[in-house]
Amino acid sequence: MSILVDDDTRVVVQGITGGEGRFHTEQMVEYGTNVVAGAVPGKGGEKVNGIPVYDTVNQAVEEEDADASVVFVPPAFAGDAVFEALDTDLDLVVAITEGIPTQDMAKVNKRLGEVDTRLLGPNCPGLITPGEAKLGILPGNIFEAGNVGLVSRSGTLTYQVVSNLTDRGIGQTTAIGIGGDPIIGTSFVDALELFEADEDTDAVVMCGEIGGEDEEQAAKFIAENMDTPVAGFIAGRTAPPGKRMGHAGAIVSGSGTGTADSKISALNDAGVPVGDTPNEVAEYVEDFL
Amino acid sequence: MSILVDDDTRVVVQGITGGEGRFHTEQMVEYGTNVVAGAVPGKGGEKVNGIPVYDTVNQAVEEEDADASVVFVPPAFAGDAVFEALDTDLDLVVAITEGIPTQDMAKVNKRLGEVDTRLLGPNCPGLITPGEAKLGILPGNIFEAGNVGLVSRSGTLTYQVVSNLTDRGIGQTTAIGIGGDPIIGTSFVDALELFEADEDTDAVVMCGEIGGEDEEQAAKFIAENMDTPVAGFIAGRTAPPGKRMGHAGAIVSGSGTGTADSKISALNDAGVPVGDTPNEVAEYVEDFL
Amino acid sequence: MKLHEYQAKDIFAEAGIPVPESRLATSVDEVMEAVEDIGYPAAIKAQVHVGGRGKAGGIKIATSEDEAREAAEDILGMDLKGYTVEKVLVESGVDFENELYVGITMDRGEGEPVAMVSTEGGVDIEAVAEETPDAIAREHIDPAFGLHPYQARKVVYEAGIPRDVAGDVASILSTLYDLYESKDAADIEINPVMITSDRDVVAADAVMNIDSDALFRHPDLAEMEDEAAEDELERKANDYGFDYVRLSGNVGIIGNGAGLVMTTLDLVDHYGGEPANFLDIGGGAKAERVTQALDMVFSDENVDAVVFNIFGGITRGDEVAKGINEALESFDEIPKKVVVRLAGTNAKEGMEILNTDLVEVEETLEDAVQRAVENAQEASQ
Amino acid sequence: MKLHEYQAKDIFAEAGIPVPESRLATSVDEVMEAVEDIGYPAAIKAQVHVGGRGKAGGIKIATSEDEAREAAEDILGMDLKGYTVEKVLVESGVDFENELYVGITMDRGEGEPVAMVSTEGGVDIEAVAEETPDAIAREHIDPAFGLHPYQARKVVYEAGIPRDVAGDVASILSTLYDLYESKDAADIEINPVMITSDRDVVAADAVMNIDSDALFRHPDLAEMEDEAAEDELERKANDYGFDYVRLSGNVGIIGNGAGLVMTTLDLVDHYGGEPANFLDIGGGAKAERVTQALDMVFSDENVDAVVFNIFGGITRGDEVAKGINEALESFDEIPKKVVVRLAGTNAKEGMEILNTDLVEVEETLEDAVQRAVENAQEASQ
Repeated sequence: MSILVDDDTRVVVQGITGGEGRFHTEQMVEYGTNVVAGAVPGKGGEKVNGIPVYDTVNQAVEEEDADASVVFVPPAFAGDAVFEALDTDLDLVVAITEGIPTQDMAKVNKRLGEVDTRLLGPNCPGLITPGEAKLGILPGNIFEAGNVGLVSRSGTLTYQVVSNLTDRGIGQTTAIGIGGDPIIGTSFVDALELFEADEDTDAVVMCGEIGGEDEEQAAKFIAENMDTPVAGFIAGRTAPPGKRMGHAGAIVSGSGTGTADSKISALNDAGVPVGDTPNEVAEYVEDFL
Repeated sequence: MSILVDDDTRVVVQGITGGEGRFHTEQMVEYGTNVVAGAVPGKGGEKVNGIPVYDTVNQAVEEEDADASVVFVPPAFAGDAVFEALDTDLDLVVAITEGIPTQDMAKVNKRLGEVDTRLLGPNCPGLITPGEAKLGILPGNIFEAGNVGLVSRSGTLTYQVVSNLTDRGIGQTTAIGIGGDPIIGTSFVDALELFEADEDTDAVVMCGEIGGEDEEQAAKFIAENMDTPVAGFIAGRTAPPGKRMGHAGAIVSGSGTGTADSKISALNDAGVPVGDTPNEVAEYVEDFL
Repeated sequence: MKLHEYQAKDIFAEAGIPVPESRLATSVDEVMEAVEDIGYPAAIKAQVHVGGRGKAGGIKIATSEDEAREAAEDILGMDLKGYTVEKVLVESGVDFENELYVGITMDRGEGEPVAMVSTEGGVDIEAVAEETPDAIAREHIDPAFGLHPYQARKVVYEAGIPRDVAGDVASILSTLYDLYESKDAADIEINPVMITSDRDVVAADAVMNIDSDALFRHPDLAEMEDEAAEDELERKANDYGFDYVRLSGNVGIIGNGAGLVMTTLDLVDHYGGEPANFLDIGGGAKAERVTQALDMVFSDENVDAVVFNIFGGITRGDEVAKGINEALESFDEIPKKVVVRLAGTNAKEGMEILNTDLVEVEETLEDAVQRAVENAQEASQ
Repeated sequence: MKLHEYQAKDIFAEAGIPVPESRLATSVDEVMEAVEDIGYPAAIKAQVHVGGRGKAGGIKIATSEDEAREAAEDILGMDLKGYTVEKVLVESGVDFENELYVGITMDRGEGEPVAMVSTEGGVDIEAVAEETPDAIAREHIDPAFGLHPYQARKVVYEAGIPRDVAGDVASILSTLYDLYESKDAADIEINPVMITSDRDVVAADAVMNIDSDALFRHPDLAEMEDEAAEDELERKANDYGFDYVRLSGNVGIIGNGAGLVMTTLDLVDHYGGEPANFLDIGGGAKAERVTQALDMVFSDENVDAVVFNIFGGITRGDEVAKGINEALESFDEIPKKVVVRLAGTNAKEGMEILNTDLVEVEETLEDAVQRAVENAQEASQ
């Protein structure tokens, strides 16, 4: 079992004719993902890797009965592409694109409150249900099917933790990168809720980082609503206050919230052990199982 | 009994310091309406007729625990005033103002879908529960408490029909002018639904006019959902096609819908007798009771 | 408020929508100068607020000097559905392969704007809408967000616009929406958008109506208002700011509130009379407005009798009565019999003030209308 | 991307927000010319991207020629928290009665902008926010509708702004939101808005940071970017377009992805070392980027050893390995020991390509970091 995607998920790739879109479509198909269509304005009627391309997402969804889309559209047009995807019957939209202007995302965020479609990202690696489907850019070969859910704000950190798990023979139900931007569609809490409801997920790993208060909210959610055990990791313990490190999330304001300490102690208070190294997180998970 | 307003309703008047606002506040108070506050930016702390004025609707609602507002703000600022009222805990906002730009109202309409507050109008005479309260500009003296609900797109036509009813000794539970603008907050169907649910309303009069399809929709609603008998009137039978007569609603497109004939036959098909004169409508109502 | 084609095209061109080269001309000489600049073929197009100008002979294509002169002489000064043509637009003829329709208007049922695109341009789009509604693709626009670029593309592809010009047409549609919103348009449309043999897109016509209620935000557009109306009386009503429509009968009608005035018309008809006009003096009318309204109906030579029907809400019966008295006292002899019916706010006070030497008074609407119809019948005999 | 006060004030002034008269000066002579025009008192204000300029001595008020010259000499060329002052704004001194705060920023928790107004202007607003949060009135803004006029009034009245200037302050706030939206600002604020003895409102300071991701929409603003950074290495990182932060340790760190690089820093600390920097080469880095990244850490004289940690998703291990080889082959002697750890996409291919004469290779993150920490300890002895 898994959450959000499996081998039945029918996927549209928005921006399939671009370099990234084309490369990762190949990778996704190779992994076994059921990519049924592409959508690129003006490219309707073409084919990429034998996959039919449509001018609009709507056409792609209607003609190919798609459930989810992955957005590889350049940042200047990505906000519009996400809006387009939200204006269809898709269940899930995964926005990989990095660098979407924040105010574009604020408008997308408003729209999300009006529709039933879920957005993952932007500026995220996507998600994978090992052995079934991956939507995004995660390197499929490091994942293995299993019983641990994983949710993370950072792409490469996810891979690191997954490889520590896989090395110990611990597989994953689904791994989700929620993205590190200021405004994202799916939060830690959203993902944890899904894992809690998934019968096959026996433990969850949550990789947070400094900045924002999402980890603190997640800790609250875990304490109040979760039976499934959770192990945590927080990146940025040594980041000096006031310095912006990479994506917008990773900034410490200098005040009490958003620091590594506040996140770690919130998680500990919720009964979540937080590893000092990614490997230590894998050890905690091993102990859970 | 009544719908929407009664003598407990606590009313804020937006634009209370203007000529219209001041005059009609006096009239409303004289009628017995419980006007508890005014709201005019920059006039906070003043009093009109002994009624305290606040700078914002929010302050007025919080300080005076108001339930409803009446908007007498000039058209250039009225859209903003309605937005302001919708951003509070008010149950009902009555917009009297005529001439609000249509695109301002389209935005208000979008907002209405996001809040629980009901809007009546704009460009409407308001509503009255005879003997209890009136919110708007209707001449109180022609109404009488009773058991007939009245809903109308036109102000003065409402008064005409009411006087025909009152002359026959038939009083009203509540009379509502929904306004003749292209975009309004409360439709015929909304008002009919409220009257149908009101135990004390034994019959309803609905005064429509040419243009739009609201009367056709109302006919459908009546046929499907109403036990309370309804009598109708449609103004504009003799209006030549393509001519705009007064407010935006009153235009016949020349096509099949929106004409007096299409409305009258839709109503007749729904079992609603439609009078040739306002007096005939009153006769139908007399027969119902 | 309607803009002329040439005014709308100026606005479109400034916003970046391609339009043909053109000049405005008010005389045959100016037309000839313009065609000399622009070359042949040239279209000579009457600038009047009338639909179906082409069919009515208001648009001619000239391929030579003689034809241009003939067209200019024919069109300038002609009567087009009641309007005298005083201006023509002289425009470079476009060599086109396809004609499309794009437009945006308010869908009052939904309370939001709707964009419409069709490959059936260059014809009466309302006829298309009625006969083959599927030939027009529609996309509703959330007024808070505006028209998203993807929506412009979506409706263009749905309409079946050829792929090689789809991007250009979508871009025109986006610009139209920007104008629709920024200029408070009620309707905005291009019919046709022409696709040339070079696969360029050109706005061959331009319709733009502005929401009159929003003109206060657009003084530049308000200045463009051309009050040339079908009828001198309607022009006068414009000056006075009345909602007025002239009709063919002989019973003059004055009232307050569109619904009540329409009802009065209906009753005139019901009692066997024929309405001469619709005249709504609006809410809160004071004495002066009443005088102006009486001036309007008395100026209409078709009118044989008048019914004055006021039900006061904002409008006060005593003010109306004062106005009626003032207006009528200025006459040596009252030109047409006036029946007055006052009800509602201060109606009693009004009735007391009314000079019954000058007017007839009735208490009910039905009686007032019947009496006016009788008066008209007597006067016309 | 940060704008200087003088740049933000130009934008504010153009949008109609009142600002004091001012001139930009880059020399003492220019300052003296400016004060002659502007008169006394005049404020001489360092234009550097540093908060708390006033306390740090970067702002002085001159009431005479002597004071102006002294201030100019003091401030121009001074070092302000690591930045050299090259420009000053010479501004007419405002005689004020009150100082207010107004600002707009993105509330990431809510995913929408928030407007903030306080009567406690002229001080560190973040301290106010922490100590007396109720002293700041807040109003969230629906990004689809923008800031409604009533909201500007509401937050201004809630903040307790004196009624006689409330309308003016609300109007400034509305203009600020227009700028926030139209210029894709990340933050925009005026601290303080001064109320003069004539009860005029004036923007005495101006802060405007632009969302770097949106600069493609604003080429005019992109041109204003002042790359004056604290540190030569950070300037270099800007040129290369890296996310780079210089720290105080001696272990140079290169990695891909902010989370993983931060984790590498944390592990360096965990194993007893001290990180010299944060350097994220981003997703999909090719050989050239890797060379630039190595150039960065080698240029840092504090660095004694380097750890290179790549977990490939988009980034391909073989490309990274190629870059490492190329960069290191150009040296006669490798300046600092480099430990490389490659994992993920094409990691195997990368490991095979790597020239192990030039670098040390480790398979796990923990081992790689530990080895680099040891290398650094050895090198620094």
